Amino acid sequence: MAVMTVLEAVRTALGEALDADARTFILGEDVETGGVFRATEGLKARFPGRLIDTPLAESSIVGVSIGAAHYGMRPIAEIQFADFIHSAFDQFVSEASRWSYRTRGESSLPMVVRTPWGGGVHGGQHHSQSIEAYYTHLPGLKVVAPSFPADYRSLLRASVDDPNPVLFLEHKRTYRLIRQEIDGAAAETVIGRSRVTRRGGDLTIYAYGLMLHESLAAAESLSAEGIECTVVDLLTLLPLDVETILETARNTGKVLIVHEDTLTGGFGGEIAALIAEHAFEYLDAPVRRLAAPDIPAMPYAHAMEAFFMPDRDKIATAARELAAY
Amino acid sequence: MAVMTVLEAVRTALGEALDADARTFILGEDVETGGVFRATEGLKARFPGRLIDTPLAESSIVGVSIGAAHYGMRPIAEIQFADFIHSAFDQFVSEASRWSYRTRGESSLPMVVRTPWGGGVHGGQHHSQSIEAYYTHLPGLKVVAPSFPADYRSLLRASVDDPNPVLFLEHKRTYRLIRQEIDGAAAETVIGRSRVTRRGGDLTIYAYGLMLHESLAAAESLSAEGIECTVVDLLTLLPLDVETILETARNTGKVLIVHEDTLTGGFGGEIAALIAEHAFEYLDAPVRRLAAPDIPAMPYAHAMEAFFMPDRDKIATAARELAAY
Amino acid sequence: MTAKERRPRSKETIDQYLLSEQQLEEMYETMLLARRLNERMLALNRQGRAPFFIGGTGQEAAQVGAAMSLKRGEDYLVPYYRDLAMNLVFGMSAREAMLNLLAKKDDPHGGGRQMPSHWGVGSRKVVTGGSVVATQLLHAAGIALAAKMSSDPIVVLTCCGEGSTSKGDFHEALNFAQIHRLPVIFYVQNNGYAISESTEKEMPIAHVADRARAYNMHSASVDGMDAIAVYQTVKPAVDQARRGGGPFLIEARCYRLGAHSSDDDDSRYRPKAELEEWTQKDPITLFRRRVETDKVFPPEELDEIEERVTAEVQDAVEWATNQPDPAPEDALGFVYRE
Amino acid sequence: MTAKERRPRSKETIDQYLLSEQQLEEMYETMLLARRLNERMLALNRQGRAPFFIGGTGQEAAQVGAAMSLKRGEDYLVPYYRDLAMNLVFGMSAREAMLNLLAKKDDPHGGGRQMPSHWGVGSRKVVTGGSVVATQLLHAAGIALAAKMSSDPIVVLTCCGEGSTSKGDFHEALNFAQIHRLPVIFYVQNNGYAISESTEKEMPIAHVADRARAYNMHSASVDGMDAIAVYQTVKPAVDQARRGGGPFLIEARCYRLGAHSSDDDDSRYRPKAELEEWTQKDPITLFRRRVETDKVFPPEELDEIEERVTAEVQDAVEWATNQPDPAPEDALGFVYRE
Ligand SMILES: Cc1ncc(C[n+]2csc(CCOP(=O)(O)OP(=O)(O)O)c2C)c(N)n1
Ligand SMILES: Cc1ncc(C[n+]2csc(CCOP(=O)(O)OP(=O)(O)O)c2C)c(N)n1
Ligand SMILES: [Mg+2]
Ligand SMILES: [Mg+2]
Repeated sequence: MAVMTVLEAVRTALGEALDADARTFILGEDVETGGVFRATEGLKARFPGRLIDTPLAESSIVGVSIGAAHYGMRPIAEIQFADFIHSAFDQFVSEASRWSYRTRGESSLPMVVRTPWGGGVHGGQHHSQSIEAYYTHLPGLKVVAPSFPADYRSLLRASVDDPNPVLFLEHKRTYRLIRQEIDGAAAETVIGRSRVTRRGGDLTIYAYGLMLHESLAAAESLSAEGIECTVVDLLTLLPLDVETILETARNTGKVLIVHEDTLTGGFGGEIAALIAEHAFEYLDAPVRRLAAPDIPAMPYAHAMEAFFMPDRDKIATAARELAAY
Repeated sequence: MAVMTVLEAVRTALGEALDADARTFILGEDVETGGVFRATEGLKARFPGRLIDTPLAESSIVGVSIGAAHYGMRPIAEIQFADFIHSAFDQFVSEASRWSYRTRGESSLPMVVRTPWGGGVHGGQHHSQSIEAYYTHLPGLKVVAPSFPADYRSLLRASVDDPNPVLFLEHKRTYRLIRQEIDGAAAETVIGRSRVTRRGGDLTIYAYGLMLHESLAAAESLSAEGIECTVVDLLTLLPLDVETILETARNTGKVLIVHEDTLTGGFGGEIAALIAEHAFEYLDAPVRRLAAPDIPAMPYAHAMEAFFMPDRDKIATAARELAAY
Repeated sequence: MTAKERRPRSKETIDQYLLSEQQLEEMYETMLLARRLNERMLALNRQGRAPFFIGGTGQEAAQVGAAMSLKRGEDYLVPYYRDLAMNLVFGMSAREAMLNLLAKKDDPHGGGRQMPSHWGVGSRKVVTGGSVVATQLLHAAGIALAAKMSSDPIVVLTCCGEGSTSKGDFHEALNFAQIHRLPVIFYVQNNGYAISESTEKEMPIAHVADRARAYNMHSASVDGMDAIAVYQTVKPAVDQARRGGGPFLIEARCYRLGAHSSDDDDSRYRPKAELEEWTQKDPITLFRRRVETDKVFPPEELDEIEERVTAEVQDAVEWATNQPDPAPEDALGFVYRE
Repeated sequence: MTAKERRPRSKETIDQYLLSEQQLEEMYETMLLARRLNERMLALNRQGRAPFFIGGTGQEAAQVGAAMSLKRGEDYLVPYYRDLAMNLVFGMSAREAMLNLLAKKDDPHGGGRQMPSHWGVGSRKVVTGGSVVATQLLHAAGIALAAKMSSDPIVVLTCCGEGSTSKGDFHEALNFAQIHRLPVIFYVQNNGYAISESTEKEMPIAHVADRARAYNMHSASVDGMDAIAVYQTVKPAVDQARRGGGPFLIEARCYRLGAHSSDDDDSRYRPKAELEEWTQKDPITLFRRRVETDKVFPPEELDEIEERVTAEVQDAVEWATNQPDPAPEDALGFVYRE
């Protein structure tokens, strides 16, 4: 048993993946010296020739990974910040996500693109973004967004082993903030399954990343007030675990969907829509979303950043209202 | 009074915009000879020097437009097919949509990016796409998607006059298919307002583009069966006309959201979520979405394309079920 | 009667070509087959039997000369939508070409999921691509990187048009490939137009090959109407890349003798005189004239090839027309690999 | 006592510089102010008073020499995050620089909405930018296009680092600008690193200026540690662009004397000896030595400047610290312009 941070879990999984399969390699900006968050630190010495510093050009990082995966390698690409992935969007939309479909499964792309996302780190407009809304609309791609170190480790391993392209989202605020005891063996977590992290009969909260931790903290304090929440850690955002989402919604009849991203067009709309269609008869209250306000990007100055980010207090307030409905 | 197709309405509005304001100009691939859909045909001769054929590079088309708009011009860019806009995504996300916000309104970008979207034209995977889901998640940008020629004309004029960046979506299947009598003066349509195109008490259908026409056709045939539909032409997708959406949902208690894009993560989720939260108490049935299946892109072969596309029959079937709920 | 007896003057000439007699025959036959297929495809489109056609008429020499420089079954081809002739070199039959045009269920390039001319067959090492130009240049670099890391002595050849060299992905691909000295040939078919835009609107340089100078990359510009010259230029570049000499940018100067696609009306922008001038340089006519002058083949043999090709195309159309279409529900499936 | 009387030997020398005495003084003072501000900003970061700092230490000569070539109030500057010194040339005060660092409500560059060093003030023609590298090169081309269409005789100067020249947007911007012969200077500050990556990982060429050859664009590579040489290179390019001579790619060879940013530990990847070598070429020391040798200013005058700058920085910190922070709800608003 060892206590690991999210960052250590990621680094551990990368080392394990490089160890387990000679076809794996890592590419990205500054990865040879460990990367700006030090997720790849120490790996170059252990795995000579299998870390590749790329030029500063994100479309090439993803495009080259596609080619290498088609050849039969298992590239693990790092995009330094999720905010810089947009110039590679075309390679995701037009190429990676369609590869298996258009070859009718003859070729698939066993590649992972890891990237740190999310705010609360004084990263301002271009180092704080949530990008899941764009990528969860790409059938053919998988999108994974864990919250706890053990899941980071096991889902990153599973992502590398997956024959399909996976976008692996690492919430940068949690890198050093969240710790957990981890078994020697990777926990059994499977891409495509969410987890009910806490059970309570009054309402269900759906979240991922930093917001999952904020939701758990809110649930804890609400429990002291007598409001019992179910909390679902979504873990995989595409393909979604619709079954768990609907089951918990039906059980509690009230739902609160939380994300750090802005509201309109955010990923929460999909969950709300699923519930409003398929759990409609069980609903006892409006389907509630809590998200950042509709402004173009997270501001840098502390007060504005805090205003932007949902947190345990805002979640508790929303949950309290919902419970009282 | 003149009968115009969608394409003629677009061409007319472009000519009017160039006429009305010397700061306007048109740039894009092949626009000097009229463009592949001939939307700019004849304009070069009328407005010498104000149409610019660009190199084949979409990020530059949008990025150059941003610079020109900042300077004080009013560029109208054409992206030849919506499917080719993705490499310019970064310029939308990181730059255009944030310009006013980050300068606190000191500078804004009066620019329009027009692009033909949608399927049903045997365009296959890369000439049929719906792209609204990505762009309706960009506060700071406006997204306009008309259905009728008169609205194309007036909303394109309004988009050019708008001080903010506007993505103007033209459904290519409707270019020559849909005709309408248009007054000499442009109709009074305002960015940010939807229109109730048809009123009926049994349910409300929300749609835009080609699907609006399919929805109207379905509503017509349902009426013969005694099912009366309200049909809302959304017209502007961002910012959304929440008021009209909620009012119609509350009136009919049953809603059907239709789009041509694939289901999961599609724009319909946002409308469903709004209704499930803010019209919850008025709902008499599950919030229903009808969309294309979750596959990476529209297939080319006729039978598969037809299978992919929602149409009047599929809409009528869904509406019938809903009415019977 | 041996070949030598039959054509006493041809042997030395053939040696100069660096191509065997058999290769020259293949070259001619493949160019001709591509041409006849393209002609027939356009006709099928005009008859309403194929909603879309895009072809490579005028670029046959550029394509066949280059593709024949590769090792089939080993080297990778990452083509673009005009490369029918390259695909023929890599093993595509006329029947298969027609399956693809007609988007039939058994089309091996995706079974009707993509527009025609979006080829890809794994077993042949022809790599699937979309319509968005220049994305494939990065895939080619990625394949070359993987091969280099695996000490696999293959070469990747990828194609695009000159207009596509304006895209960011072109730059990123060449930059990456040269930094890592990858075995990849960037093969640009400069046919003078990007739809309606002539080259001076697309690039501020006289030759696409000049773009290599930004990357310190080997480059060449070759007369793409001359299949033999193309082969003589591309083959050494491929050999050099295979030996670890790094990437190459090669421009084949050719001409788009047809419209951009079945949706395009090129009379709106193309000067008639220009088209006529280039028609004089038709690569197939040129090739035939040259091998006839050099007496490589007797005219009868060339005529035989012509007949064979005509029959093949006719058979292909008839056969493919009767193949099953995809079923509606075939649209589903293969979204993910299990 | 006139300047001539005071420094009899300097006049001819100054003429060689192509800069007036006043300009030379400005050059020195601005470089020094940028340096002292950057030093103080890093200190404030280390004291926990500013969450983030990114600076231009080592690039002051490259920046001041270039910015002084422009017409302030007329020409456009489209900077990148290291260009503090350029902004000072364009009218930014020390106080304003600190407002920006501390993300204060009245920071004119967005009032705390962006990270520090993301400048933009419309009235000064300094154009707002994000963190994503190279996007701004296209904005610069767009401004230049608009100016050319408006017959407005301005020049646009835009900056990035050498690492950023690998991005697709760099290529698309240069290609576009040269095709349309736009009045824009692409000014690349080659400081040897892109975070931890040294130049050979970023580009396969010795000089960024070589990239111009792909576009048939004018180019120059200048010693970016020498402010006077920079001015003498950039000024004629700006003049030529203003006269309609088209764009220019200029590389200033300099060095990042500090870490990438306050989040970076450059000891992990940078050889100590290399840093020491470049420290010898510190642009401010070099400048001072040169003007002293040439007796342009008496030493006392340089010392006076030093004192003035120190006081200015001290005042700026004290003043800015006491300015109001943005309110939480300031996060809303200005999403759209009405
Ligand atoms: C990114 C992108 N933008 C636009 C298009 C539409 N389009 C298809 S082919 C073409 C012209 C390509 O010209 P070139 O690269 O010279 O190739 P050619 O067709 O001449 O062989 C254009 C603009 C596209 N396919 N991809
Ligand atoms: C598109 C993009 N990718 C990654 C980053 C993260 N990043 C910030 S600065 C930088 C290095 C830039 O190097 P260079 O262009 O040489 O400029 P320098 O910082 O050396 O002045 C990187 C990788 C970014 N800002 N934008
Ligand atoms: Mg071409
Ligand atoms: Mg640098």
